[in-house]
Amino acid sequence: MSFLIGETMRGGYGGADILNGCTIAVDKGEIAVIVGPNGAGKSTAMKAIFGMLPLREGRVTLAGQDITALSPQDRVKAGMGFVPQTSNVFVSMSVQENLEMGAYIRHDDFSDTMEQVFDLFPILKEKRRQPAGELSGGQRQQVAVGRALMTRPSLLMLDEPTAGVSPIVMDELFDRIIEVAATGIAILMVEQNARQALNIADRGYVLVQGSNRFTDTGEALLANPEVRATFLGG
Amino acid sequence: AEDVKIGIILGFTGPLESITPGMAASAELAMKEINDSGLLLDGKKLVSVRADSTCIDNAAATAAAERLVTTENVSAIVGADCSGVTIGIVNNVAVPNGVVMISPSATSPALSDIADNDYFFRTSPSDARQGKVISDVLGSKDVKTVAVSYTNNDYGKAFSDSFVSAFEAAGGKVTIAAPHDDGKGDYSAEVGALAAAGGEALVVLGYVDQGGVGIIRAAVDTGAFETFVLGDGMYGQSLIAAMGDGVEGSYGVIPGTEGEGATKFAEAATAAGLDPSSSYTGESYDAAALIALAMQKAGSTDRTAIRDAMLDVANGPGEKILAGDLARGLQILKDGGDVDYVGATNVELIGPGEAAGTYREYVIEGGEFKTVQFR
Amino acid sequence: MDGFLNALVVFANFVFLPGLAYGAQLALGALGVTLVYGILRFSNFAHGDLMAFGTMITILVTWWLMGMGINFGPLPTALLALPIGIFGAVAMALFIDRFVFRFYRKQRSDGIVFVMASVGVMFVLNGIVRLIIGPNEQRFADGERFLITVKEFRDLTGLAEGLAVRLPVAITIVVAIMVVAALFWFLQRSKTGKAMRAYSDNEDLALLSGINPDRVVMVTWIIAASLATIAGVLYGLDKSFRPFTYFQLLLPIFASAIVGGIGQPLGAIAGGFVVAFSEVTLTYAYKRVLEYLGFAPDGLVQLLSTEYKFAISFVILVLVLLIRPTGIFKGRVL
Amino acid sequence: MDLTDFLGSGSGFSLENAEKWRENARWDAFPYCFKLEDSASSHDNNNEPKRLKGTRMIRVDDLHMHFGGLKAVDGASIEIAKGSITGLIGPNGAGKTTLFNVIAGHYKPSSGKVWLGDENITGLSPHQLFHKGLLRTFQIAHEFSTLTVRENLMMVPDNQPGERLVDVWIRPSKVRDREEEVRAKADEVIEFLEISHVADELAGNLSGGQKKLLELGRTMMVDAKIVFLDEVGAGVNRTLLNTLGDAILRLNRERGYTFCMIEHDMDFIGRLCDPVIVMAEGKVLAKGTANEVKANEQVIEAYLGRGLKNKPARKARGGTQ
Amino acid sequence: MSNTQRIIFLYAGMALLLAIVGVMQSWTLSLTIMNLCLISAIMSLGVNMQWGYAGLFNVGIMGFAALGGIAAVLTSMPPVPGAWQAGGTGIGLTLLALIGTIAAVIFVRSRTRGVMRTVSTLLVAVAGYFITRTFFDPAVEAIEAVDAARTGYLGGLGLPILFSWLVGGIFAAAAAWLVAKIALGLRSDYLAIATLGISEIIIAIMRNEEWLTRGVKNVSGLPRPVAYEVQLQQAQWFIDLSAKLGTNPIFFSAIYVRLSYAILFALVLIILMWLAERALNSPWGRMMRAIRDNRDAAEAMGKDVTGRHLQIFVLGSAVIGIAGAMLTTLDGQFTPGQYNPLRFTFLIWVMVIVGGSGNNWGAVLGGFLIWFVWVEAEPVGAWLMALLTSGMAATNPVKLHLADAAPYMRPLLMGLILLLMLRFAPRGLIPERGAPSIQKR
Ligand SMILES: Nc1ncnc2c1ncn2[C@@H]1O[C@H](COP(=O)(O)OP(=O)(O)OP(=O)(O)O)[C@@H](O)[C@H]1O
Ligand SMILES: Nc1ncnc2c1ncn2[C@@H]1O[C@H](COP(=O)(O)OP(=O)(O)OP(=O)(O)O)[C@@H](O)[C@H]1O
Ligand SMILES: [Mg+2]
Ligand SMILES: [Mg+2]
Repeated sequence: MSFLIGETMRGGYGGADILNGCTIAVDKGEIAVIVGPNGAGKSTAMKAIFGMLPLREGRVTLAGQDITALSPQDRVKAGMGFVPQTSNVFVSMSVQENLEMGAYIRHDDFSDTMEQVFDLFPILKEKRRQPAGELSGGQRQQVAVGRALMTRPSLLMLDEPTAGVSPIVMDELFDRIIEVAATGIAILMVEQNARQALNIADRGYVLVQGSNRFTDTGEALLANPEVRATFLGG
Repeated sequence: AEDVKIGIILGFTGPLESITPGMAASAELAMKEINDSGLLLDGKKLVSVRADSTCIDNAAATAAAERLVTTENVSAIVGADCSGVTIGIVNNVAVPNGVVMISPSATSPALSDIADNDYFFRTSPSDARQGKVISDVLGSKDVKTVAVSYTNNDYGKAFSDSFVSAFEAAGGKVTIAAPHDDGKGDYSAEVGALAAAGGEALVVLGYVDQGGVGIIRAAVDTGAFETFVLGDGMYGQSLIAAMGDGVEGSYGVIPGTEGEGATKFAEAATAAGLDPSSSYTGESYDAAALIALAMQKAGSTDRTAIRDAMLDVANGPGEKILAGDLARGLQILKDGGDVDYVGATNVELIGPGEAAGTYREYVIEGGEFKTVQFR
Repeated sequence: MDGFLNALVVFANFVFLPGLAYGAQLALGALGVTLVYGILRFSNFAHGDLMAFGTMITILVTWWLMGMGINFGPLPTALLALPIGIFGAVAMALFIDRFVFRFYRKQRSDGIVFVMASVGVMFVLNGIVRLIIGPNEQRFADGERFLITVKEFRDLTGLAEGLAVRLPVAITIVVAIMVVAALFWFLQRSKTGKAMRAYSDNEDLALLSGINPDRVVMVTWIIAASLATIAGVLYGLDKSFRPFTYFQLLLPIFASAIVGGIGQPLGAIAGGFVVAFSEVTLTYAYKRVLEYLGFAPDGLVQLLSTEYKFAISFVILVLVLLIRPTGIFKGRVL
Repeated sequence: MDLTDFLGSGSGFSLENAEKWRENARWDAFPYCFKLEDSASSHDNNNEPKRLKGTRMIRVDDLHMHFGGLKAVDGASIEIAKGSITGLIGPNGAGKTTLFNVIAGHYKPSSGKVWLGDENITGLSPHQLFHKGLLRTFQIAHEFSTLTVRENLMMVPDNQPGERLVDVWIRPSKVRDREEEVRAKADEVIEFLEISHVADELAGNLSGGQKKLLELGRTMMVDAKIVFLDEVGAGVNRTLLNTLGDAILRLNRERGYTFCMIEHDMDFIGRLCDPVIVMAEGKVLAKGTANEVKANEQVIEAYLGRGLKNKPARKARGGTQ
Repeated sequence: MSNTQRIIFLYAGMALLLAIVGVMQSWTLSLTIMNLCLISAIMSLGVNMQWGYAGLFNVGIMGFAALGGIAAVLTSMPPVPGAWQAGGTGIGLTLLALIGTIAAVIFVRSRTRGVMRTVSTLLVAVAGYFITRTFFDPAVEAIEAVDAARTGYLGGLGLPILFSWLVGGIFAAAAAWLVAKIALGLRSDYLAIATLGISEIIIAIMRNEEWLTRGVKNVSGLPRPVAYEVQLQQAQWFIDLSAKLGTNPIFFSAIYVRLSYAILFALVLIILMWLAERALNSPWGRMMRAIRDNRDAAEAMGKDVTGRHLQIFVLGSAVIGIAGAMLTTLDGQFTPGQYNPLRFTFLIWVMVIVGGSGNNWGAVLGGFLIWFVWVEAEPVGAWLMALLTSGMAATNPVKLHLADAAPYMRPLLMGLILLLMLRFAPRGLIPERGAPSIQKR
C-alpha cells in the first residue's frame, strides 16, 4: 500500500472526461515521474490528486486515509505540497514573500528552510526583494519550487518543475529532489525532460489520453525502446 | 360616489428627494380637507396617486406620468418639480392627453411660453419678480456690495440673473455670482472664491436642504460671511436648526401673503404633523386645492372642463378663499357663486397661468423667523 | 510682515484647511474602496451606500444615547456610538458577501460581473437606508464644533484674518493617518495581510499555500465596512448626513482610489488629497491673498470659475494618469 | 501558395493514427504549411545541416535595457546571419527574453540600436515589425484564451479583407473566399501540431504544452523572414519536439527562414543551431558552434554544469520498490 | 436550448412583458416604455462594441450621449439672429484665433527641440489663450445678453431634427477620437476613470457655456420628426381615421405618435444591429476578441492594437451619440442637468452585462429589459408595499411610515431584480457565443 494513491481516477472539466481511469501511486522516500504527450492529462491528474478537480470516479488516499473529499487547503494541511505548471508564483509579491507564503501553514520558525531554499537557488537570495512578476521565466520556476519546499510537505507534487530552467539549475534541482526524497518525502512529478527525470525516478508512469499506458521503474521505461521512441524523443 | 384620482408626480428619489415628501404630503393635506368636507361634487372623494419624477430623468418621468394619465386615469396632476422633467411631461404627456397639470415648483421661464394648450399652470411665482424684491430689501438696508451663490439649475440661474440685473440697476455691486451644485459633498471651493470676492453679505439662492445650506455651513465655518440674504428656497426651520447662531441676523424673502393664508396653512400643516416651512409645501397645497375647486366649478371631473374652470377659481372676482378654508369655497361654488382662491401662497394665476405673488420679508432673530414686512 | 501673515492665514483658512479636511474625508472613503479593489478585485459601487448604512446605525444609536442623557464631553457622542455602527456595517457587509458575492467567487466570474452585482447591492442598500431613516438631512453632531473659531483666532493673534479649525476635521485627519499606517503595516507585514495580498494576486496558488480564502474575504469585508463607517460618521459630523450625498461621494472617492493607484493604501490617501486640493486651489480667487502680499490685481485672479471645480479635478486626474498610467503609487492593472 | 493539395484525411487526432505516421515516414510526408520540395530526411545529417548562409539579417548594436537599477541587457551586440538558425542560450535571467522583447519592439531599449537588414528598426512597434516579416513567440504562452485554437491561428495572417470593416459590410464574398484559404491553412498547422482533437476548444483550456505548440503554430501561419522562438520546447513532449525541430530545419532550408531561438535543451540546440550565442548577465559570453560552446569552460561554469552529483548514491538505492 | 432558441425565447418574453403592460396598464404606456427601450438598446449596443468586443472600459457614456443631445439642439433649433449679430463675429474671430494658436503651436514645435520646445510651446499657448479670450469674452457676454430668459444663445441651424441623429454620431465620434488620443494608452480601470472624468468635463462645459447650449436654462421646444398630438387631434383626416377605427382621437393620437417614433427608432436599431452583427461575426470581430484577450500577443501578430482600439472606441461612441440625439429628440428638450452617471453610464453598463456582453442580441435585450425594470420598478414597488402593509391597521405608525417610504421600494426592487438576474445568468441572459468556460481567470 503506497503512501499516496490516486486510484482509477476519472473526471474532467465539464466536457468529455480527460482522465480515463488512471492510477498514480508514490511511496515515502520515492520519486515517481509521469511522462506523456502534451494534453495527455498529466496536469489534470495532478490537479485531481490535489483536489482541484472533482472526480467522477476513483479515489485518492494518503497514508491509508481516503482524502477524496478533502479541500485543497486541507490537503496542504495534511502534508501535500504542489507546484502547478502555470501561474505558479505570486507575481505582485516579492520573492521572499512568495517563500513566506509557502510557509503560511507553518507556525514554527522557518528561517532555516528559507536559507536552504536560498542555498539551492542562490539567484533567489539576490532577488529576494524583487516582485516575482519581474523575474525571468527560469527564475520564476525556481521561486515556485522554492515556495513548495517551504511547506516542508510529506508529499511534494511538481508539475514540470524544470520547464525553462537552465541545465545547471536543472541538475541542481534534480540533485535536491533526490536529497529531499532521501529524507523520506514522497515526490510525484510530471516531466517533459523525461530522460533526465526517469533517470532518477523509482517509478515512472506513461500517461496517454488519461490512462496508464506503461508503468514501470524509471530504468525499465528508459530501456524500453517503444517508450523511448514514442514518448521520450528517441 | 366614486373616487376621483389626482396624480402627484414629484422627485421622490434623486436630488430633491428630501423636499418632495413634504410637498406631496401638503397636496394630500388639501385633498383630505376637501374629502372631510364631503362637498366636492356630491361627496366624491379625491384619491392621490403618487409617481416618481426622479427630478432629472426625463424618460423615466415621462413614463411615470404616462402611467398616471393612461393607467391610473387621473383627472389632473400636481407636479412636476424640476423644470426639465416638467417640460418633458407637459409636452409628451399632459398636453397630448389633455390633462391639467399644476406645478408647485417649476420656475423656468421656458414654461411661460410653452405650447401647452392651456393645460399647464404653476403656483410658484416667477423668479423675475423675486430678484427685484430681494434687491429692494438690500436697498432698504443700504447694502451696496454682495456676493451671490446660486444653485446651478434653471431656477437658480434665472433667479440670479434677475437679481443681479435688478441690484446693479439699483446701483449695487455684485462681486461674484457663482453657482453651486446640489447634492455634492463639499463646498469649500465655492466659499473660498466667494470669500475672496467679498461683499457685505452673501446672497444665497438655493435650497435649504441642498447645496444652499452647504454653502452657508462652509461660509460660517470659515468665517467668510456673517450675513446671508436668502431666496425663497432657503426658508425653512431646518436652516436655523442646522446653523444656529451662524444665521442670526440674516434675512430674506419668501412668497407669502399679508393675509392669514400662510398662517392658516402653517397651522393646518403643523396639526397634520408636517413642516410648513419646508420648500414648496404651500404651493403644493394650493395646486391640489385649485384642482378641486376647478372641478367643483366645472361641475365635473372631466379633464378639459377642469382646465376651463381653472382661471375662474384662481383669480377674482369672487370670494377670497384661504388655506384651510376650502370647504367654504366648495360650498360657494356649489351654490353657483364665484371664488378667488388665495390659498397659502396668495395665488394669482396671470397670463399664461403663473402665480404673481407677494413676498414676505423676514429676518432671523433669536433663532426664529420674524416677519418684517410684505412686499 | 503682517501682510504676509494675513495672506498665509487667508490661504490656510480658505484653501489649505478645507482642502485638508475634504481630502482626509475622501481619503478615508477611498481606503475602503481601494482595499476591496486590491483584495477582492472589483470596484465596489455599494461603498457609498455602505457608508450611509453604517452612519445611519451610528446615528440611531447616537440619538438613543443622547436620549439617555449620555454624552462624550467635548467630543461628539457619535464616537461612542461608532463601534455599534461599525458592527452593524460589518454584519451587513458579511451578509451581502455571503448571499451575493460568494456565488460569483465560486463561479470565478469576471470582475465586471462583481461590479454589476455591487451596483445591485448599491440599489438595495439605497432603498433600505431610505426606508429606515428617510432621505432627509440628519444631524447628530454635538460636543464642540471648533477647536478654534475665526473670531478667537483673530482676538488671539490680532491679525485681520482668522483661521477656523473644526474638531471633526482634526479627528478625521488624525484617524486617517492612524488608519493608513495601521493598514499599511497590516498588509505589508502581518501574516494575514500578506495572505490577503497573496489571495488577491493568485487565488489558486493561495489555496495551494493553505490560505483559507473565506477568512481572507471575511477580514477584507470587516476592514472595508469599518473604514466605510468611520469615514461616513466623520464626514457626517463635519458636514451632514444625507443618503443622496453619500451616494454622490462615490465618484470623487473612486477617483481618489484610482488616481492614487489601485490597491495602494498610501495611494488612496494621496489620491484623496490630489482630488480635494485640485478642486480648491484651482478655483480659488487669489485676489485677497495677493492683496495682502502687496499686489493689487483688478480681477479676482481666479484660474477657473467654480462651476468647473468638479471638471477640473478630473482634468488633473487625467493629467496625473497620463504621466503615471497606473496611478501615483503604481497600482495594479486588473 | 497552394496548400489545399496537402490536406490529408482531415481526420481527428487519434493516437493510433499518430503512431502510424511516426512509424511510416517520420513526418516527411506531412505538410508543414507550405508547399515544400521533397528533400532528404533531415534526420540523416542532423548534426551538420546545410544552410543558406548569407548576409546579415539582424544586427544588434551595444544594446542596453535597464529596469530601474537592474541591467537586464547590458551592452549586448549580436548578429544573426540570413538563413541561419541561431541559438541563444544562457543562465536564467541572463537577459535573453529581454533581448527578444527589445528586438521585437515590446520594450524601447535604454540605448543601442537594432537593424533589420539595412533598416534601423529600433523602437518600431511589434505590429510594424510583424509586417516587416519579424515574428516571435512568447516564453510564457500568450494564447487568445477566448478564441478557439483554430481562431487563434486564423487571426494571424495580415491584410485579411475581413479585418476591414468596410469590406465586411460591403464585400462579403471577398471576405468569405479569403476566410476559406486561411481556414485551410490553419487546419494544416493544427494537424501538424497534433492538436486536431482540440481544434475547436478554447485556447484558454489547453494544457500547458499545447499552448506552447499553439504559440509556435501561429508563426507558421504566415511567410516570415525571421522568427524568434522563446523556449518553444519547454514543456513540449520530446518526440513532438523532434518533429518541430525537423520542421524548423526544413523551413530554414527550403523556405529560407531565419530563426533565432532560445532554448535550454542542449540536445535540441546542438541538433539545430549554428551558431550558438551564450549570454550571461546581460552580455554576450561566448559564440560558436554548439560543440565549441559546450566545451567552453566559462559556459560550463555558468550554464551547463557538470551533471548530477547525487546520481551514484541514487543508483545504490535503486530497486527499493 | 440552443443560442438561437434562447434568443427567440427571451425576446418573446420581452415582448410579452410589454404586452402585459399594454393590457394591464395602457398601450400608450407600453409604447412609451418601448421607445425608451429602443434607445437604451442602441446605447447598450454601443457600449457592447467597446466592452464586449474589445474590452475597453468606457465609463464616459454620459458624455457621448450628451454630445448627441447637443447635436439635436444645434441642428434643429432655429438660429437666433440677434445673438449672431451681437456675437457672431466675436465667436468667428475666436475660432480663427483658436485655429491660429493651434497652427502656431504646431509650427513652433516643428522648429524647436528639447527644453526650448516645451518653453516655446507654453509661451505660444498662453499667448494664444489670452488672444482668444479677448475675442471670446465680449462675444459671450453679448450673446448671452440677447433676451436671456428666452434665448441667450446662438441657436442652431434650423434643419430637420432627423439629421441630428447623424450629427450626434459625428459629434460623439469626434470627441471619442480626441479622448482616445489622450486616454487609450491607459488600461482597464485607469481608462475608466479617465473617460469618466472626460465625460464630466463635457457635461460641465454644456452646463456652463450658455452662449452655445443655454446651459442650465435648458433648451426646450425642439422640433419633432413626427406629428404633434394636438395637431392630429384637430386634423380632419385623423379624426375620420380614428372614427373609422372606432377609437377616441386623443388616445389614438398618442398611440399614433408613439408608433411613429417607434418605427423610426426601430429602423435605426435594425440598421445598427445588422452592421454590428456582421462585424462581430467576421474576421474583424475575431481580431477584436483576440486583442481583448491578449493585447501583447495581438500586437506581436501584427495587429495594430492602438489603431483598432481607436476605431472601436470611435464607432461605439458614435452609436452612443446617435442614441443620445434620439433621446433628446424624443424628449423634445435638452437639459444638461439630467446627465448624471447613474442614469447615463452605470445603468447602461447594467444593461450590457445583464444582457450578455460580447453578444449584440444580449446587449440589446439587456437594454430593453433593464429599462423596463427601471420604469416598472416604481409602480410594482409601490404595489408590493401596499400588499405588504395591507394587513396593518390604517393608523398603525409602521404602516404610515412604510406608506410614505413606498418610493424607496423602487431602488430596492431594482437592486433585487438586478441581483436575481445576475444570479441566474451570471454571464448575461444571452452570453457571448462560445464564451469562456475557462476554469481559471
Ligand atoms: N519587467 C521587468 N522589470 C524588472 N526586471 C525585469 C523585468 N523583466 C525582466 N527583468 C529582469 O531582467 C533579468 C533578465 O530577464 P530575462 O527574462 O531576459 O531572462 P532570460 O535570459 O530570458 O531568463 P530565462 O532563461 O529564465 O527565461 C532578470 O533578472 C529579470 O529579473
Ligand atoms: N481548464 C480546462 N478546461 C477544459 N479543458 C481543459 C482545461 N485544462 C486542460 N484541459 C484539457 O484537458 C486535456 C489535458 O490537459 P492537461 O493539462 O492535463 O495535459 P498535460 O498532460 O498536462 O499536457 P502538457 O504536457 O501539455 O502540460 C487537454 O486536452 C486540455 O485541452
Ligand atoms: Mg501539463
Ligand atoms: Mg526567458
